[in-house]
Amino acid sequence: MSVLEVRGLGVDYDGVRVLERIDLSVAAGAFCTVVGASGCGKSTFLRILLGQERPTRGEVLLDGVPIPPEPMPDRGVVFQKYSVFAHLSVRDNLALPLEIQRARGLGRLFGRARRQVRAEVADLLHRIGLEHAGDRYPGQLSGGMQQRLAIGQALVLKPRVLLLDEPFGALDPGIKKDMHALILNLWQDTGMTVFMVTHDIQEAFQLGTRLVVFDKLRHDPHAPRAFGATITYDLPLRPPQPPAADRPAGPDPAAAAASQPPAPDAAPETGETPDAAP
Amino acid sequence: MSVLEVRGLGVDYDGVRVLERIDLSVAAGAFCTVVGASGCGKSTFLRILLGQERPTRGEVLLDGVPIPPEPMPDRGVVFQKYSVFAHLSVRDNLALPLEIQRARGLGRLFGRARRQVRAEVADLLHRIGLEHAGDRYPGQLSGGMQQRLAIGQALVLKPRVLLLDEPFGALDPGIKKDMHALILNLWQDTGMTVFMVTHDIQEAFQLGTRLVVFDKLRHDPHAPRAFGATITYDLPLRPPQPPAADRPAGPDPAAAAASQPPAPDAAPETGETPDAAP
Amino acid sequence: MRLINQKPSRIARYALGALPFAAVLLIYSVASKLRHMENPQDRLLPSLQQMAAAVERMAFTPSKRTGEYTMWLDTLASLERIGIGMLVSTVLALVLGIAMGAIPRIRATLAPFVGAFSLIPPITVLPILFIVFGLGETAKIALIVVGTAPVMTRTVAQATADVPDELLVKVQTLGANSWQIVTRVFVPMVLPRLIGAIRMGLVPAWIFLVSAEAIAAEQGLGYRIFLVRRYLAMDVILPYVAWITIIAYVLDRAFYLLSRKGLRWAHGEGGAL
Amino acid sequence: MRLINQKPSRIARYALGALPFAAVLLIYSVASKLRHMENPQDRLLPSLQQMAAAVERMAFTPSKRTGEYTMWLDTLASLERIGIGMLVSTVLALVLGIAMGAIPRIRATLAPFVGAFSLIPPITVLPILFIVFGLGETAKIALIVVGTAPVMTRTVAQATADVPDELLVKVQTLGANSWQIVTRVFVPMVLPRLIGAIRMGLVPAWIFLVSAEAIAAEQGLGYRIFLVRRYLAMDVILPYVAWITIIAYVLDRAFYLLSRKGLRWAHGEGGAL
Amino acid sequence: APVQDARAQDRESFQVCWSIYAGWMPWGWIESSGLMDKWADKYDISVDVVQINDYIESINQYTAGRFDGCTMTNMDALSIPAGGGVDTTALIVGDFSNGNDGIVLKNKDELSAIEGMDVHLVELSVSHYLLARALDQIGLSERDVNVVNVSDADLVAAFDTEDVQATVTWNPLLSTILKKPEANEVFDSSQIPGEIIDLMVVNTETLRANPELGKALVGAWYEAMSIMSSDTQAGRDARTWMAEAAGTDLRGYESQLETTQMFYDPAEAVEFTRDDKLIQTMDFVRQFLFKHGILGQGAPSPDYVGMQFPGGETLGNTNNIQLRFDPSYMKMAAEGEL
Ligand SMILES: Nc1ncnc2c1ncn2[C@@H]1O[C@H](COP(=O)(O)OP(=O)(O)OP(=O)(O)O)[C@@H](O)[C@H]1O
Ligand SMILES: Nc1ncnc2c1ncn2[C@@H]1O[C@H](COP(=O)(O)OP(=O)(O)OP(=O)(O)O)[C@@H](O)[C@H]1O
Ligand SMILES: [Mg+2]
Ligand SMILES: [Mg+2]
Repeated sequence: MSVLEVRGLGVDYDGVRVLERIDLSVAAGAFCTVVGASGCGKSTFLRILLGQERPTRGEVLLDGVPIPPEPMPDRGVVFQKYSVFAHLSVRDNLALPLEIQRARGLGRLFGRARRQVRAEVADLLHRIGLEHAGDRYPGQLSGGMQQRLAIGQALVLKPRVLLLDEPFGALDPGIKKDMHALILNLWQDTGMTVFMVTHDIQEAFQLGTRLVVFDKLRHDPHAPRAFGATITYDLPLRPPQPPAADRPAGPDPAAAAASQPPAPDAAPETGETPDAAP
Repeated sequence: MSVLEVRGLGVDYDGVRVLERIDLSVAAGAFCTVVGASGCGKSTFLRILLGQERPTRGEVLLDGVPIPPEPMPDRGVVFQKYSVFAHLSVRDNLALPLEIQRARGLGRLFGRARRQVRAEVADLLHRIGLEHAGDRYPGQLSGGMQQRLAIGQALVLKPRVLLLDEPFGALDPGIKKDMHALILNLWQDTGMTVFMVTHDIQEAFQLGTRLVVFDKLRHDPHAPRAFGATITYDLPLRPPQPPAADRPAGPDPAAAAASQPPAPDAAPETGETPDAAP
Repeated sequence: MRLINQKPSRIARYALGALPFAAVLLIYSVASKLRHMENPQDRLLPSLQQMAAAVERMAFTPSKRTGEYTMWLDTLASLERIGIGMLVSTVLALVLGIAMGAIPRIRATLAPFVGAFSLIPPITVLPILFIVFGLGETAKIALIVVGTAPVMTRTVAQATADVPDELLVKVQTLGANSWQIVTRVFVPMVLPRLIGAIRMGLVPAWIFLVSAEAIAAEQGLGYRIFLVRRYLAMDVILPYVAWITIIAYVLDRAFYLLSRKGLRWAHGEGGAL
Repeated sequence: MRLINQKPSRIARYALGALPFAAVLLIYSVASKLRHMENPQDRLLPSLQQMAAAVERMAFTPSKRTGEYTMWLDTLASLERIGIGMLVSTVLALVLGIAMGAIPRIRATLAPFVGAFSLIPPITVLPILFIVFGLGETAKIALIVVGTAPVMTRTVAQATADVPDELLVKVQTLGANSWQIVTRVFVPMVLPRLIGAIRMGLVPAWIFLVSAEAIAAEQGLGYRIFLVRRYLAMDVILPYVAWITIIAYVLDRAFYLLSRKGLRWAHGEGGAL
Repeated sequence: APVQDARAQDRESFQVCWSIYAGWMPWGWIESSGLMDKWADKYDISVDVVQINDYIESINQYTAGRFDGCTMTNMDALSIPAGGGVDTTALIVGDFSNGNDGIVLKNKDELSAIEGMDVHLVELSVSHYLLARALDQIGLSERDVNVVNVSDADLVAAFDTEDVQATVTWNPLLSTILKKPEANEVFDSSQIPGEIIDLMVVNTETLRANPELGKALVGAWYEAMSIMSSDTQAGRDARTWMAEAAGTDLRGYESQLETTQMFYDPAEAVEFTRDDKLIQTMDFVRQFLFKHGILGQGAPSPDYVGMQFPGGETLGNTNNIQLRFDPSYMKMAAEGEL
């Protein structure tokens, strides 16, 4: 029933315990927000879910299967910084995932195939409100527009799970609000499972269907780094998947596969294009 | 009566009008918050108040005298980034202004004079909540601690006016709150005039005694850059100088000089040390 | 106003920039005149007229021996060598540098060796270079390559390693294999630094070109300089040196503009709109 | 797993790093053996034993003529030259670079000239260096300086210009005059890049040292290499080249560590706590 | 290594190299005028004549096996290829220096004034040898002066500095230096005639296996000699070509030739080679080289490297003959048999 399952996870860095005894099971279509003190290991936890790093102990299962030890297209990601490719225009950033899938050699399409891909991403470009900026480079976009693009790019391949590490931490409050609307819309339309680390408690409560708090349970004042953080609170906020219709009924992989969300370009337009450049 | 007076200010960049017809008169001890769309010229305005740039038209008076065309110690500043010196420890960052004042040659004191300066900044170090981090380099501080240091450093020489350009824009909401408390305390204790640009409307209302909004009054859809921004709203929020006692009664320079705020080290401790490192 | 805030106007900037050149010319003229008063046949500091005459002879009068224009032949020969040499260095730097920067195994294997190799002054191993590459064009080009490629490779490797981890994770979540990561992320992201490395590399490249041509060549700017040095023909040497400097300057500018025009994304102009 | 994700273990890293060195040694040994089978007196690729014997002779046997240890004398002489040369270059780079980076008028005056000057291959203008500096140690050091200082100056000037405007405004609001801005902001902030420039500059410095010692010398590593080249004594040349490489490597590491230890703030370790 | 293997075999194409020096300029002309091809065709081989600017590098390359032949002096032939175990035959004795090398003092006109001075020269070159011989003749030794190495490329410019008061060098550097008013030539190679000999040497094994190479080189050389020595337009053209290739003009080149005793006539060269004086010269040379430790690797005595002269006479170790003076090809030219 759960897309993501974490069992007895622990992480040490050079003998320092960062995370310990983390157990978590996330239902398909959940929007999990994660909060915790700075440096407590939230990003580390996300890196492990990505497969970028391996846990010292425990394991992570995706759809019941241990995740491979490297990032794969079933788990998309958006970081606070460096989430889009500075050398590609907005349009090319969105086309990149498809080009990678279809041109396994060079990773680059030409001629008709290239035009085809660009046509396929046109709708997504519109949905993230960047159609007027398709030919700009990321360096010419505001922070909010960049994060919008990063999210769009992460969604092109329709990942099972979307991981977000403080994606809006550097944005102005007004722009942040627009981004919240955008991410909620996309989440509802695609039905994917979202895992979002944030420092903004308000944001965490507002967006999540479930709030996870990381903290150290035990402190040794003489050896402050002897114990790692774990999950200290795990609050359900609202039912996981808003379009509840296609939620899988049981731990049936086939059913889980069927719950694959609809393509973004098949989804209705959000109709809003916030944060147009001044 | 007003510390700062701006008359008919206009700024063009390469023929593009950025600011136009700005008139403003700021009373001593005011806390002016400035908001406006991104790119409308708020930072430009601040650069002119600093003396870093010269206006194309109009003039700026400080205590009735045109400001010199370069930054001077009567106007302190805190930017969002690069506001402290990465090669100096926290303590040395605070000592720097005094060393510059006292060692006009090398800008560096030695031996007793150096220890004396360090003793003088000890109290300020405490007030900005960094006494436990005095020997760290800025690169080893969190963003909040860095901005705390930047404010402290700007206050060492007790400037008439403190200019802040989105000083807390990159901070987490929790830390931001602590910073608000800090800046308000320091403002009340020193009685200086504050000019703060922010993107956070809530912050602007909460802190300011007066809110200034920059916007374009006129738009030409065919030449969007033909007209510059000006002050579109100017709302008084609360009386300027809270410790109203020592406000000058008239445009008397001597009285204005007497209003020089008390030294930070003479002020009472705030008693709070937020954002200690984890 | 503080010195650091005093900005000269555009015209003043040009005038100031011309000053040191004018000063050098003046000092030279005076020194040359003085030496000629002492010894009318002095060759060390020829007068400007003498140099002009030499240029006329070398560049605009066909050689008696071959009927060709010596200076242009020399220029073409040298440009060809430096062009091929830098091309080889660039390809090596790109291939090895990206391999080293991207693939941990290759980095572990090559980084210490390339590091050590880049510290060998190539002119000390000239005999070996000439034995391995013969004395033809290959050896001259090889000297340029040996002198420039290791440092350029290190620059590219560093640039590759500097690509933020986040981007590598991101492209992997988009399903890229290692080769695709190379073609779609590393190569394009490293290009601006590669052009920078080429510009930096052109300085030693000229030095090695001149050294190589001094040893075995029958044409080339460096060859001519060394040939006429036996007679202390500074009237030829100085214009040749000036010419080399001009060519080097033009090449440097050309690469700079290439980077600005071709890789607009890397030159953050316009900023956030 | 993708190649870029496959990280060799620490031991594997050392083993891989040693590989190319071992390969070069092996190839050399085989080539040398082959040549010696052909001609037992071959000098081009001496065997390792022959080189060891040469080192024994040069470094550990007092010279018949002077009773001194040739290789150490050579090393000392060269180190002194390169030391003084780099010291002069460093001071020049710091003074000129900061002046150029900080003061717009000086930048306008010197930037074009230094830019053009850095492109002149110094060996082509040796005769002029001779009249200015004579033929003694000064000329050799001058060649090193002329070869390294312009590029180092440009690096420092760039580093100075890269100091964020915000910091300059800030320090002015703290009342600093231009000179104080230089001593308290520019100099310390530029130091890490200066050390980087020194490390980059050491590579050409060795090349110019070797060239300089060909001019007129009685001692020095480059002198010895050029001298024994006259009879193709590769058994001396190769160990000398290896020795130069080792010294260059040690110097490079030393400056790196100096920067890490002395300028901890610039090496962002620890990160935000 | 493959180059060496190829040496002894029957081959069709060969490479020889030369460097710029008055007595060797004909090689450049031989190549460019087509004389070389003409003579090579005659013997059904091909010969490439390659110019190398750096004299020492040309010898090194020959020694390393890159070239089948090379121009060099008798002294360098003994110290570098022969001392390095490359059996070498002096195929053509082109000329000897008859004033082409000289000792120059500033503002002094007595050789004896050199005592105690810094003498700037290319160490271990024929200049060094000339100095040793000159000092010998006035009862001094090398210990009485201080030798400072200067690269030949820098020598002329170096002479302009105060530091240089004494120098030893060769043409064209010598004549350039002598144009300075303060320069006095106090000794030159005409005072040790026939001791500094300019040769075209070839690898002995290659020559043995391919006598056509020797014939083609010698044939081309002496045809060039007869043209260049003639007072015809063709001769002047040839000399002009050589002058320009040497970086000077006809007058400058002819003045260099004046101090070069060219053997335009092969018979003279044969006679010179057969003279016992050559053996005495080579004995001087090997003693000089031995004293400076450059006669072969760890040579225990001057006898270490053997030399062979016409008529079967030898110097040094007969089991290690590495340098041979063989006039037989020049003799063929003299007798019109090529
Ligand atoms: N590669 C590493 N090697 C050693 N220690 C590391 C490494 N990466 C992270 N750490 C340490 O692990 C701890 C957790 O770091 P992490 O970045 O996961 O925290 P975080 O919760 O994301 O903090 P923040 O809210 O500031 O982003 C920190 O103490 C950090 O110093
Ligand atoms: N040096 C300059 N030369 C030319 N144009 C400039 C320069 N500095 C700023 N501008 C332009 O002036 C306008 C105002 O810029 P400014 O930085 O003052 O805006 P801002 O209100 O501070 O924006 P933000 O909220 O994004 O900080 C912008 O359109 C900008 O592109
Ligand atoms: Mg984190
Ligand atoms: Mg701004």
